[in-house]
Amino acid sequence: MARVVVDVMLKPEILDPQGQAVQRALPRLGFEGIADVRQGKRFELEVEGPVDEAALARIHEMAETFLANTVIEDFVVKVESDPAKAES
Amino acid sequence: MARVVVDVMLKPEILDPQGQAVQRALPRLGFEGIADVRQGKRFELEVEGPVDEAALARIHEMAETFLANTVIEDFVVKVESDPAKAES
Amino acid sequence: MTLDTVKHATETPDAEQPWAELGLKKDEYERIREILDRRPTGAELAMYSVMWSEHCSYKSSKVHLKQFGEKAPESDALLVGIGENAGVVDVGQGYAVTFKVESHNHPSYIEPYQGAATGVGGIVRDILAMGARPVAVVDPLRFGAADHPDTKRVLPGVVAGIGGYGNCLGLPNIGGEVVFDPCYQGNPLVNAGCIGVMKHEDIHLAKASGPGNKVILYGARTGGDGIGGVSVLASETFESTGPAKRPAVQVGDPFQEKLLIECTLEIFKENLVAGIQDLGGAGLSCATSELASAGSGGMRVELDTVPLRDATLSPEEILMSESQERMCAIVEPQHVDRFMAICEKWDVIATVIGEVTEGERLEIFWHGEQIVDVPPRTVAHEGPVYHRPYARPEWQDALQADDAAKLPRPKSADELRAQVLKVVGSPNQASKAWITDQYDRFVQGNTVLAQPEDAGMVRIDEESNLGVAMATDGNGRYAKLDPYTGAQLALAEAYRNVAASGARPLAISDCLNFGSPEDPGVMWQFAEATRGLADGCQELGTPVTGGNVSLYNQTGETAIHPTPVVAVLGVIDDVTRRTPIAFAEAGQLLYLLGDTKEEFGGSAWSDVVHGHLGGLPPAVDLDREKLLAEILISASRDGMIDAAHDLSDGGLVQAVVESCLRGGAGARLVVPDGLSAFTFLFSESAGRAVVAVPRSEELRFTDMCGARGLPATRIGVVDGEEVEVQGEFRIPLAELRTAHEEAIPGLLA
Amino acid sequence: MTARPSPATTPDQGPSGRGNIRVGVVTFPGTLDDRDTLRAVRIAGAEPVPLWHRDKDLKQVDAVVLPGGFSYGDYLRAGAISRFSPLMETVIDQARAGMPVLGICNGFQVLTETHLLPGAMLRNNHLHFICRDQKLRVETSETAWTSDYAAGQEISIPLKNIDGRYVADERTLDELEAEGRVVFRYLDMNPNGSLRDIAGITNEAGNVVGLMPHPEHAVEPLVGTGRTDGLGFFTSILKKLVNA
Ligand SMILES: Nc1ncnc2c1ncn2[C@@H]1O[C@H](COP(=O)(O)OP(=O)(O)O)[C@@H](O)[C@H]1O
Ligand SMILES: [Mg+2]
Repeated sequence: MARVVVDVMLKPEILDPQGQAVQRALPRLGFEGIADVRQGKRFELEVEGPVDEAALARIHEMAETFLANTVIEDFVVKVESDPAKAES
Repeated sequence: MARVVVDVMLKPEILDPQGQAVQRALPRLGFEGIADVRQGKRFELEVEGPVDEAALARIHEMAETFLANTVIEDFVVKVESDPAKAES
Repeated sequence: MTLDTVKHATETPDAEQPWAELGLKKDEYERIREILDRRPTGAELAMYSVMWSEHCSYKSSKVHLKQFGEKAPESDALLVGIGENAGVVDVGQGYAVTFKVESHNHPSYIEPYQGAATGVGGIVRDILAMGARPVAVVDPLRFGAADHPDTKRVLPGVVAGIGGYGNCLGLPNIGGEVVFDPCYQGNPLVNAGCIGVMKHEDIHLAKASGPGNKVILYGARTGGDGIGGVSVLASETFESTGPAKRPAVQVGDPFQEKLLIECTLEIFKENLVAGIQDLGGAGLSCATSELASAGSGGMRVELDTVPLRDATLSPEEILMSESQERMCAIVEPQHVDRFMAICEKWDVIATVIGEVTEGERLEIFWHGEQIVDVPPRTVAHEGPVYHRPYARPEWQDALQADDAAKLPRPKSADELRAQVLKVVGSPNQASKAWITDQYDRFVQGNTVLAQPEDAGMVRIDEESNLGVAMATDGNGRYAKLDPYTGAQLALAEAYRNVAASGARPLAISDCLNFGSPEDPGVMWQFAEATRGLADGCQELGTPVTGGNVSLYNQTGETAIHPTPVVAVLGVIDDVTRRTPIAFAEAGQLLYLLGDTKEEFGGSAWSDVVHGHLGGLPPAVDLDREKLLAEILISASRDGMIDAAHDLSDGGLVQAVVESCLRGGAGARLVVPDGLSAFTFLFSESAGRAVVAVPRSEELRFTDMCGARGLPATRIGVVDGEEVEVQGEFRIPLAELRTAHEEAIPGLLA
Repeated sequence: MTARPSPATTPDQGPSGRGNIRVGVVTFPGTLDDRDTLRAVRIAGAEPVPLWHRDKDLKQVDAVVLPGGFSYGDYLRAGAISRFSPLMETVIDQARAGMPVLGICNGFQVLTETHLLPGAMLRNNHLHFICRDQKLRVETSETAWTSDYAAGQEISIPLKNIDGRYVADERTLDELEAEGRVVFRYLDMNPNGSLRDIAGITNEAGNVVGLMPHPEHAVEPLVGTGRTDGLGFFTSILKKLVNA
């Protein structure tokens, strides 16, 4: 089964109170040098069948109409090449 | 400024009602063929200065102690090669 | 693009300006040129256009709203009347209460969660700006048909937004309404109200006086939120702009607002502000011009000192931005340091952005260059006034002639029983617990009554047990049949609800939700409703302390039902005397207070059973409402009743079922002489309540009613585990509970 | 139904040697129930002491309550940011040294984030905020905050949260059960999907207790749900400290 990831982030002009709260906390925790933090959502979809053009088009539509609220959010659809974790 | 992304997902054994709610809604919206959905968080950090080993180590520590609660969550730290959106 | 300074505007008198795109009419633009004796700069044009929008200037409604002042009843309680952020009433023991209801209808349709959330945020800041600690919120809501797919999008989002914001602020939600009707399909109504408490000496007003005093902007940074939102969202139907041009919606940060509340209250406590205003619609344009206009008139602002979230914003955009969670204070120079220290304590960003000046001009500068030079009164208080034509719609007669009395009534006891179950389980009459359980009603530890009681009630003094109560009501179906009477019925119902809880009604706020004022029929509805409300308030002795008008609630040519929502505030000297709705004690006697007539126009029964809307709404008798209220309040104070529930939509049977389910006890009812069982159960005659009287108090209670001339009919007794109408039917409580409580989750969960 | 004994009268000498028993209540930015908790402490007969998150000093209190609310807006994770406040450093040290600490709702979330209590709190399984009168069983009276209840006693107190689903791995759960550290369990219905119906737990020493429902909202018959089942938390600590 293939994994497709949809990343949903608030549009840059939209206030992100969560990201702000995280950023403001960092110096107190001793982490300097982070100029900005934005917090969004990550959806991992396990897709049955081949992840071809048609499937991606459907997922794109799903993201647009359902996973993201395009009034305030942008999204990106990515096919995860290697579902194994990159780090950690 | 370089962007580092931290993806935080619930550990596989932890129930993810948000992902489940999404998955259950999909067929009703006419989207078939998605076997599983997990919903997590994505943090985009704008890092001042070079993103070298040392910076990544610090961000890793930040993720481990703060951005993720490792009792319930796993995380992955990635340097975003091209901050331009891949699609959408 | 070069900066459009005042100098530049003077030198280029003929430059084209987008006044039409900003929603101004030709004559309005001409008037601005006249006032300034030159063309406005871009920044000035932005300010005038947004402040002269329907939403901010009340240009269509003003001539009618005037009556609230002109017909205002004598009231010792009124401390601050219409015109401030919210009205203030005296509730005794040195306490003052401020309250107001506002709409956030259009934003909530586009983005239900954020639209509703920021609606709560806005009204809370209004209350805070008066000097009060916010102590409770209410949320009168209206949605399209309960089974319409879009309602599944809008309602859960709105409810989550109201809860998400209000819960995070720590404000108990103590009341509101949820009404479904297809007329609200493309135009849900999201009204939000807030109550605040302070001591008399803490009342603050929105005015800037004292040259040399500093103008401090504090709270969130300014971003690109909702730029033009006020004029576009609230003044025009969004069809006309189309989804592509939807302006950015505002996103709320309740955490920031909570800090703003605590920080502001601490600032008040140390007496550090000379004037204060919240930032809501029209952002800085509104706050600076209103503060200056209400004060001595002069103010100078350095706009480039405003802390920004988005460095690319133009000065016009900064003036228009509706970024949430911001306040503007006028502070004497010697208090500035202390003011800043308190903001720092609460992690709130505060910046001196200007000062009060000698003159009578509002002057705004951008990097040293002047971009605004206006008389603030012309922006804030002397906007256009329209005398819009209005006319009774042609269809009104036919609608009123279509009498609900002609509808077929149940022919058997079985049919009557089935209709009772159908009505109490219909979306409008069903339990709203699925919704209200998403709101915190316990926080602050002072909630005496909350949903599903007749009125919400909070204690405001722990020693003396002084409390206040609030109920909000509005029945668009009644108002559609007759807007004058409909508005009075909304008032009467909220008034009755407050009295039923044991509190004495003091004053009201309102939120007037109507279609397009450019439609003479809608304008007639508006004129009739305001006239009805003003007359009603005069008779009941409850002044209008403030409110809000929301127009253009329509989809294409079709307007919503005229929907005046009325919030009545009451006071109770000792909250231990409050009257709940629950029938709990077997053996207590049930009395019906008031007269029951053949009144089914606009009723729940006509809607649920026949899908019918026609005829006349129930008649209003405000003297009777007053008498009923006096009896309910005396009975509560003197311990003569253990429960009371007002009768409104759904009639007696609805009230009895709710009281039985609340208390977990059944009732045995006897149809009084002269009434059919059907009329007894479903009539919606106004001026009525049902009460539970302990046997030991019966004589005292009926004597009191008799002496004061209020009809009181013994209709049964609290008993058993079913609702029985003798000679007609019985329905077990469990069956009623299922019908009543599972309807909404079944539709929405 | 109420806790067995009635509220204790104010003792004249507390262990701090300063007269009254002093119970501190912490305010973080976004804390909501601090004033209610101070009131509950007072009604129980102890001296309520407000504590501020930026201070390191506990003002010689004998016990600390971390009250409910949305500290830091519940951003990131409920309790995640508050945990790093200066005051919490002192609270963590003192808790390890045996000082009684009670975390209510958001306070419980802070306690799990600090790892003073095991497990974590997640979004309710139905994804909604829920506010209701919740029935609980007090599983043990062997903690600093439940000694005034009988083991097995059923109480009803308000519950109100959106991130109230308690989770921990199986081993931890088994351990909690085996050591009698599940202090409260939901009865009648599990309002949020908490594993094993757990509503509250304690640490090994029994001095640190966390729970999701709100005892401080159930201390007066007049307001809230009209019950006083929550008063026992505050009388428990008072007696424990008086007898200490
Ligand atoms: N329907 C109404 N009834 C009474 N007063 C109203 C009504 N609509 C608006 N007002 C009053 O007009 C003034 C301006 O209203 P509004 O613009 O909503 O205030 P704000 O600027 O605080 O949002 C307020 O004092 C408000 O109470
Ligand atoms: Mg205002």
